[in-house]
Amino acid sequence: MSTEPQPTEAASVATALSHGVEAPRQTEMPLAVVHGQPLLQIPQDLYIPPDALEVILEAFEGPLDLLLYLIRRQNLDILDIPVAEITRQYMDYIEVMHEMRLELAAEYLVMAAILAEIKSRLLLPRPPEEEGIEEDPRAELVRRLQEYERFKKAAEDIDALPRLERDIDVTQVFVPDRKVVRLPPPVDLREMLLALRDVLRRAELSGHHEVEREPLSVRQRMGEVLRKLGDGAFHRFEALFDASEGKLGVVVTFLSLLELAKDSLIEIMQEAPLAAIYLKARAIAEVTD
Amino acid sequence: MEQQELNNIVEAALLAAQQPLTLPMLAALFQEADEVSHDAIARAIEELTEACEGRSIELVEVASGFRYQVRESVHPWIARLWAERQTKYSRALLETLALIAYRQPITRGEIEQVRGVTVATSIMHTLEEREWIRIVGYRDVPGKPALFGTTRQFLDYFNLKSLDQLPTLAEIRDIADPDPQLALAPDTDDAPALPADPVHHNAGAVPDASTDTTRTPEDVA
Amino acid sequence: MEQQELNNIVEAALLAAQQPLTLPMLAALFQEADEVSHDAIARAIEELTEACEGRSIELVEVASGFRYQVRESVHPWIARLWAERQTKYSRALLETLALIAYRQPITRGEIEQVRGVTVATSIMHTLEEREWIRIVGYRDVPGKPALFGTTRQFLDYFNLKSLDQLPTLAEIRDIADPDPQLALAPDTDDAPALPADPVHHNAGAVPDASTDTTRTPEDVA
Repeated sequence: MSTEPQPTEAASVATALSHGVEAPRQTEMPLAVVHGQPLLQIPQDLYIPPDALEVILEAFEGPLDLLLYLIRRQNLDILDIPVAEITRQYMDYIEVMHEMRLELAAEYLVMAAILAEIKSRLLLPRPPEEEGIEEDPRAELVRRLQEYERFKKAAEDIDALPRLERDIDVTQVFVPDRKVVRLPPPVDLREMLLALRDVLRRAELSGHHEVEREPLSVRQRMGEVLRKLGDGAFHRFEALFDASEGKLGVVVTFLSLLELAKDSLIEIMQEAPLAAIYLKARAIAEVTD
Repeated sequence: MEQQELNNIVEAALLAAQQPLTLPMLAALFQEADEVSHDAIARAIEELTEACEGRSIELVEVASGFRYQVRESVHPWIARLWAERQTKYSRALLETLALIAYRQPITRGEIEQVRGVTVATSIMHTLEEREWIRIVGYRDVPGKPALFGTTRQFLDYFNLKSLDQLPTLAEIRDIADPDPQLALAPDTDDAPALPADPVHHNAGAVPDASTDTTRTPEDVA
Repeated sequence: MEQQELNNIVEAALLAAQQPLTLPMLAALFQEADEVSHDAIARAIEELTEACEGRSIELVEVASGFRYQVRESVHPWIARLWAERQTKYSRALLETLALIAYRQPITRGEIEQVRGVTVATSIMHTLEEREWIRIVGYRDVPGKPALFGTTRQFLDYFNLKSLDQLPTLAEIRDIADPDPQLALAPDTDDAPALPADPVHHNAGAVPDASTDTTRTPEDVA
């Protein structure tokens, strides 16, 4: 890109400059503005030692940056740039860069052309009726300069932020024996249902075992009752009901008892009519482990 | 330099260093103007070690110097930082789970009868380990086979208040395939927003956080 | 779990993790049996933050979560742990980064337009390698140029929680124009300069943003 220096060459040229050795005239430069002026003079308002020039030029991030530098250095108002003067200074720099054979990015020459055009437009007399209507020829350039300047500033602001490595260090304590925990996979309920659907289809195909619809809360309650009876002892019928569940809960429990009895999972006993009813699981774990 | 300030800097250095630091290495952090003696650094180490009492990190000396490390006792939690998600469950497991949910209390033999194939012991183990199923009783037939039912954890995981909230079998038969060719597509993304967790198979607990904005605690549930 | 024990584990986790941790990530370290609420974790963060007072480390929140870090004030000492570190970036790189940060999503061509010079490919490479920027979409114009945005790592690196925390962008003043009707830029920015500057000045050159195939703002946040 633009101002990448070729160190040795540039340095030697810079030295040559500082020794006042005359450099060859530039004739291929197509910009008349500069032609006709003694070329080798380092611009008079460059208050920089010649050997530092190379460094300075290298430091410009492009033509906008260079222009901004020229404007800011002289405390000029960016909204009211003396175009002729700035153009002259800009061209001086371009000349020097050329002299030093710094690889000159095309953007610098484009900007030179833009400046020249603005200058000529400002010099041309405008027809009176257009006065005040035509846009200031500098407007577009000013807009670009301002736009560039705000991001140049933003870059400086970002650079000033405290940042890792330069200003901040993160902590990292040692973890001995870092073994990997394996977590169980997530399950999507829908996947489970689809799996069930497929089983049901297969079951229907093979004919036996019809799975019919029933309230699942009864199925759930069946398990709960069985667990209560898991000690193998007799439990009073009433003790299996929880009044706080309301009528529906009582019905669910009752249905589950009937289901369990039908399924031969529990025994229901009553010694005599109207005596207490007792229930007991028909089977319990053989050995407690 | 005050001992307290010195302690602070030594603590920060040990926490920031990626490796153990020796006393000379710690001493090298300071300049003459800091007026820090080797004794003062040794004392800092001592005081910082004490300050770890009752905390989950400790300051220990190993062969190459001093380092902070996480105490063994909290490893179970810390290790989850590097947890790995297992791959998905098999279809056999899901079928088994579904049958237990819908037909509980049910024996393994009965599950096999419906599925038409044996149920691997490992499947029952996995489901029990995850605490989604449990033995609720035994059937009074030869061998006294265990009866399985689902648990509260099962309901919680799928965000159900009770089993009644599961679709009926009739409704299940009507579940449309996303693609009839792939009855159980690996990812049924267009599923209705069912409770299950949105996400990341195979993901570590703390994978590339930059691209992952959806991580929720449920992921690891 | 007691708040103190929870604080200890959270502290250890934050110190051990290689990256910032979010509240959900911290919550994922615990199991149901631990009985740890999100509030309790938030409180742990609060208490641990306070516990850093007067120490050389601090607990801060950045874009991708909470992390312990060494305070800027003691960095001079800590920095001696690392003999050499590349911490300087060229102006060209910083300007490019600034344009992407404030103007995202933005194409390389648009960056060049503002800067007035070409952007070296190496700069884009460096920014991408550091994971400070990434392609967030493509502009629907010939050539389909990539649109760049910043990442969470960018915010983390610069100690920021969100783009809002970037320094305010300077305002643009209007050139004095004899005819206010034809003011220089109709879209001049007298709005408060927000970080993600929504106004495109060279509207002619920048195609309608609505045609962008960009990601959602959360992605960029």
